[in-house]
Amino acid sequence: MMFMDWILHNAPVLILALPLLAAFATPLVGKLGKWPRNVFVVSVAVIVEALVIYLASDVIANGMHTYVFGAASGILLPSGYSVPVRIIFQVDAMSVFMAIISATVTLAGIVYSWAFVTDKQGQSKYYTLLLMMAVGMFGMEFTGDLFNMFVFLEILSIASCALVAFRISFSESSEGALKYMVVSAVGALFVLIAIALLYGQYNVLNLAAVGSAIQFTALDKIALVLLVSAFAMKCGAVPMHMWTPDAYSAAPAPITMVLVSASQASMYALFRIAFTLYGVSMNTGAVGWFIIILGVLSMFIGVTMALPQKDIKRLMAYHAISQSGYMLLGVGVGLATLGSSAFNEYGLTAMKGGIFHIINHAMYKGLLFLTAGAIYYRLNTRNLNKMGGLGHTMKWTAAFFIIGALAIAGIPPFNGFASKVLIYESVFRFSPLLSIIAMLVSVLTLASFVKVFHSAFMGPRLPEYEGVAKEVPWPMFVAMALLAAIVVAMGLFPNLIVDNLVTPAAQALAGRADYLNAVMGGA
Amino acid sequence: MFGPLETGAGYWTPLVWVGSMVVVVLVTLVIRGLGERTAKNTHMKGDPFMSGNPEVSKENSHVRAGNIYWGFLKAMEPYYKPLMKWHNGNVNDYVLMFIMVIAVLLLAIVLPGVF
Amino acid sequence: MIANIPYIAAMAMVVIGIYACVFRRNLIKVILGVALIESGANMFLITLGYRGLGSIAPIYTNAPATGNMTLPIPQALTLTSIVIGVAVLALMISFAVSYYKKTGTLDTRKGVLKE
Amino acid sequence: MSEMSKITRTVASLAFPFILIFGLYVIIHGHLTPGGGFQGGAIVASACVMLLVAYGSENVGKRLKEEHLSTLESVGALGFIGLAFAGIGTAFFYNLFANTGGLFGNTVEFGINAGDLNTSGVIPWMNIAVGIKVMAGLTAIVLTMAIASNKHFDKEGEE
Repeated sequence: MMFMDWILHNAPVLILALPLLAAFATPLVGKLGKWPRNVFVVSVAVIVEALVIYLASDVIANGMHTYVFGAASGILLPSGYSVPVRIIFQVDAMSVFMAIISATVTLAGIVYSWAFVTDKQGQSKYYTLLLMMAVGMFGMEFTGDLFNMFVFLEILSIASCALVAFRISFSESSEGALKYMVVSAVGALFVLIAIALLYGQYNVLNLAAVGSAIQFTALDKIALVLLVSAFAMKCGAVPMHMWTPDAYSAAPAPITMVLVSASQASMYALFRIAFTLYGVSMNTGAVGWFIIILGVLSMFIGVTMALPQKDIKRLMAYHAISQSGYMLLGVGVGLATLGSSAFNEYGLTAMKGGIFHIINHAMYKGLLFLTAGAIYYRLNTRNLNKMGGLGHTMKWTAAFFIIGALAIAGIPPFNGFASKVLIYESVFRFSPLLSIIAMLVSVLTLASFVKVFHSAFMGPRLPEYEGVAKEVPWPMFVAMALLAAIVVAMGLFPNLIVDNLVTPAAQALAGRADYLNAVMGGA
Repeated sequence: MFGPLETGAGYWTPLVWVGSMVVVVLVTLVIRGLGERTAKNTHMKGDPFMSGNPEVSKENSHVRAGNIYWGFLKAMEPYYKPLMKWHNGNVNDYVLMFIMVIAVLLLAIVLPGVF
Repeated sequence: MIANIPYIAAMAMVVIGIYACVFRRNLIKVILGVALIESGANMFLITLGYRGLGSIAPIYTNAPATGNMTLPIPQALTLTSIVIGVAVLALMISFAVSYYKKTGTLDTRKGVLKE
Repeated sequence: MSEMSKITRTVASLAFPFILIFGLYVIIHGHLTPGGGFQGGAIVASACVMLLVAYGSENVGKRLKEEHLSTLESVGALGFIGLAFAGIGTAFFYNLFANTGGLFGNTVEFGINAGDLNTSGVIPWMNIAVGIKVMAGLTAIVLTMAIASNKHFDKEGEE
């Protein structure tokens, strides 16, 4: 029992430190051979997943965890100085909710990569960078420190850019990675400037300490603008979305799946900044409407750009943009109504819908990208015009694709419908027009996935793929089956997820005072 | 665990939905079973009729992705033309859009406080 | 006023960097623009640490019993951000080298990933 | 990159050990003077880059292998994280060896003093780990880029 307590106490840091340690140990383990390395990496991912679930169960039952680095005496300095200068991790229900997504997606990605990555060179580096991506995501989700958020954001973008360019022998890989890197470096530097603006005024970097001191002066407003735009750019909101299809289509399929989760970590940072750092001290209506407008633009332009695409992964990338719009819309409505009576009437439900959509989207979009990767693995093309008749031989892949496509289009009883119905019905009370646009976007989503399904899986067997289009190897099958099972389970029992994970997360996001008091206490 | 999901305006229970779907499928099967057995074997059922032209081989008759929704895209051309021009794949424009969003938001957030 | 000059210089550097990112068509110049923004941000951070004229560098063994040190935290932050900047720059230049080797051009308008 | 003139090569060989020593000095004295693992590692890496420029990437690439440098880099990173892990009984990154009397374990003297190298607990150890990582990493980066831009390098970019 002592050991379990110790694990629980150190869980926030173990979740980061284990993959970090494993990331640098992977090249050394890789010298033993392919099997030991893959077993090592998969077991680390499984341990991290178990730790995350253990931590989540405790956080949701017993409240927030605060982990102080390098200190024997907690958050106070030995001299009794109470302004939090130490680096802390602050893990609340929203953080663990995001961490569950990241851990699951990383696990599925690593299992899938076992068979998918067959390149002669750089396999060990691939797993190193994949684990570093996990570290970046967990760090952004757990940190209670503004500068650490920037550091983990940069770790995440460096690792993901390097992985986008993993197949460096194709010119489009380096092109997509370069575009992604330039845009995300500029975005991250604006985040740094905004953090410097806040630090210059309040002399602390701790998120809770800045949040409790914030005055919403002119400089704070500039910092808010920089932070909100930079994180909205990193989560791929229209009109700053153009890097998304480039990077997503150039990356190997499992990386694309983790990139979706990475952009959701940026979305978490956006929500954390808006709700916890500024909260009711700012003009929530204006920022809320800004996020809503970004969300609606993302939904509509994303889906209409997806319709004419001919590259299967570019098409799915535009859908990723479109689906992020739902999350921004749901949580944006929550932010716009924050502090008013409307929040309890429908704002919280909208937030629940948006947050529930995050986990749903990570699972079904991950599944869809994996099926696209399975097609690429067998056919060596991403061009939809060259595909056809795969349903005859790749039956399981086709089944998984149907599950993912129905879920993303919001067809009951899959999980996409559960979160979308929460968004539709609560947003309708906020503004009926937005809700109608959201439904229209759902229709167009179904239309474009019908196109993909018809052109890839339906039709006669094509002579050029005779003998090539076989079922995928078992690790890829296991990864897809894992995600498909989660999608179906979450669709059949949505209230299980909503009651136990989503509602605490939404309340943690809206409950700013608890987050601030956990660090500032009586001070 | 199996209770309804409150949506603010109503509720959603997937299990009830699945159950009613099963009932619908059963009813459909029953109605289908009442039909004429010989109907399946009708001559030429399911063969395409190409205005009297000979039928193309199956490999060549697959509708490729580029042709799906051609009419929709043609009708929406005034909408798609500027949109495609905007997605020109130029990294300068990616940064420019980012800066423009920052500028718009600055005007929306900072200006109301100044005046 | 004289104390504000470093802030103005830092922001000027950021603006020049943004200009290079948005209006230069050569990828290497775009990357240099990012490097300029980064230098501006670092300069801004380090300037924040130096408040009040006459404070000394925060080296423990040189610290007098009385008198002001400059804030050490912004220097730690700047150092971290420089280290990150090195990684970002090295990565971007590697991509540019590889892109040039494959396509023979560094023009931002000639990319194949568009629409 | 091909070889440069004999003068350059000779001067580079002569200067190399001194730059190396200076870099190691900066790494070791990271907790006393400005500098530390990253800066010292960068100085050592710059010495290697100087050799690379003087002797050409082909000659240097025969002696310095990228995979060995990667291994060294992993070892440095593992050392850093391992030291952070060592304190996890109290807290992650806890300054474990401070004031214990062992190597780097002396107590810190207050006020203006010459500076005792043997203080600060775990911090110099972490500086050394970071120094190893940075010198291997930066050298590997420049070496790989130099080899990749060779004329003889395969156009396809594989192997």
